[in-house]
Amino acid sequence: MEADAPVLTIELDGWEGPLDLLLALARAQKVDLRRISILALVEQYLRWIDRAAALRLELAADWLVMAAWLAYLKSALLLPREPDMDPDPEELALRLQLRLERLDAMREAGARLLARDRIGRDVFTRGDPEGLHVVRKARWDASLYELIDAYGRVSARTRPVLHVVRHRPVMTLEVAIARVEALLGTAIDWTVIGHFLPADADERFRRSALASTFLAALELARQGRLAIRQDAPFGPIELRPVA
Amino acid sequence: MTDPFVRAVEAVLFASETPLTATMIAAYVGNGDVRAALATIQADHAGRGFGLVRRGEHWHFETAPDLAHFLRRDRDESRKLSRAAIETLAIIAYHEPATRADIESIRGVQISKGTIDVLLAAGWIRPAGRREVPGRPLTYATTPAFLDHFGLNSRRDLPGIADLRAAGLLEPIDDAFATMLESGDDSD
Amino acid sequence: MTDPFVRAVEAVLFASETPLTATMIAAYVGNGDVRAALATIQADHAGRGFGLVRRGEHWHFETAPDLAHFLRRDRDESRKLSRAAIETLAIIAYHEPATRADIESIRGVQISKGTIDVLLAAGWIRPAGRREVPGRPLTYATTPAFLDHFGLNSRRDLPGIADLRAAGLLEPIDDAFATMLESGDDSD
Repeated sequence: MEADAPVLTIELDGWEGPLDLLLALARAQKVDLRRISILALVEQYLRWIDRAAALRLELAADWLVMAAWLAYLKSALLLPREPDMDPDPEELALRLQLRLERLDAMREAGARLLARDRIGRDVFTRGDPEGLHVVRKARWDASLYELIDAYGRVSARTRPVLHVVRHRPVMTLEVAIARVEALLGTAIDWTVIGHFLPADADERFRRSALASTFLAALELARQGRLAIRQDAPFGPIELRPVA
Repeated sequence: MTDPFVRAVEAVLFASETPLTATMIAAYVGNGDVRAALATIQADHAGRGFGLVRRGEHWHFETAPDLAHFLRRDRDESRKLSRAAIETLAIIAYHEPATRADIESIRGVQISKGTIDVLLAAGWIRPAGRREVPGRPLTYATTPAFLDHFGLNSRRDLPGIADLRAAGLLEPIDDAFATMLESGDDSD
Repeated sequence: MTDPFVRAVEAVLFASETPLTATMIAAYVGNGDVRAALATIQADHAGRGFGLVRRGEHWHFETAPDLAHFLRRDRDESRKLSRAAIETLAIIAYHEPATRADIESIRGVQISKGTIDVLLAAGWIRPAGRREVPGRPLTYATTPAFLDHFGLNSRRDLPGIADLRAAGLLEPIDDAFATMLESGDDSD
């Protein structure tokens, strides 16, 4: 086997990886891939790697990994077989052989595929076809809803905007002055401002009345007709007529 | 099986990207009576879907002229109208006849020529004469195809402003928002 | 005079720049038995310089293969495929759908991005969805243009595919191995 092993030139570019080289070596055995000698194959591969090393060729890692794996496989195949050896070396050898068969099958298939009558090489389509033409006709689509919705949108966008201020219950300053003047007549001593507000009015009206009444008190104080006091910040505001 | 020489001439003519003269064909197929082959091919294809045609000294295959209408087909493509187009259409429908200036003043933005063109092409609007004001602007109105498409008997079937308001279609976003706020604020 | 419908089908196929399916032809020629017309045209052109061929679902006219020597143009030979590309194409065609890992495990080397690209650009392969395994790798399959180019009626016509399948050479090694173990230890 060794004697008629072909002389393979050491040429890294020539092989697409270790499996490619292994397949070339296997085919060189000139037997059916299913009957190749895995041991002979391993020997050849390792010898090839040795020669590459001797020539100080840089070998990519995958070549060395394959070499290490094949060296292991070789020793496992040669050693007396232990029944519980895992993984089984025979199985590993068979797997390698299956891989080679598959690569070989696809290489063969690729070659046969390319050998077929191919368009542009062996058979030709019409050189100058008139061509078929598709005339695109736009069919516009819109629903009635979209139409009236659009009109609503446009109208809403451009309609003059009218602001309406809603009626709110308020007490005017004039009314407040009149009330405070009238009520001052009945009060003798300091009286909390809240007493001058209309009873049982709704909350918003009371707040308006409070503001107006306070302003009325300030106005009447300015006229010298009443006095205002507040003992502490945020304390009750009290009014008293000036005699 | 056709004569081998005739077959070769036929194949060369079929595969050629340009019309060929008898001399050019001979350069491909070698010795033989090219003219006789051309005559045979022409006769064989008479009345078929394509045939051999002579133009001056050049020969080529072409599809039969009377079948030209089969070589094209129309394809309907359903397309959505743009927002500008549907708004423009709506304005014309509600205000017809409307000029471009009318549409722009109602929409509040300029409209492109393309928008009107799309509606004209769709067959939904038509030019409806000129308005007798300075510049005599063209007016547009809707067409029967418009009524058809939208399932309307007449323009009077379009919902009026009051209907639109009732349907909530007249509320700009901030008005609707304000309504929501008020109703949440004081429910008196 | 040939039947008008047959003529129309013939003209459409003859004028088309790409292969057509029966459905595509019907879109041009309207109602009629397109398949029957195709069969008629195919029969009429048998033994001529060019004829109608079916590739997958697509039909087109092409020159007879035995006339290649009259027509072969050397410039087309310049676009040679790399060995990696040829093997990758074969692996995808015979195993489809196939992932990059499938290709790499058969070839024993990593596949460069450019190899897949060349095949995609030629229109011979297409992405064919992801495989539902960890990493969800993309798979590739061949296209109608692949069948066209290599003159295949279907993937069943791939050279030797039946033998390869029968020999178990198209199943992954693990599966093949499991089958072998089951069938007994008759490793000769």
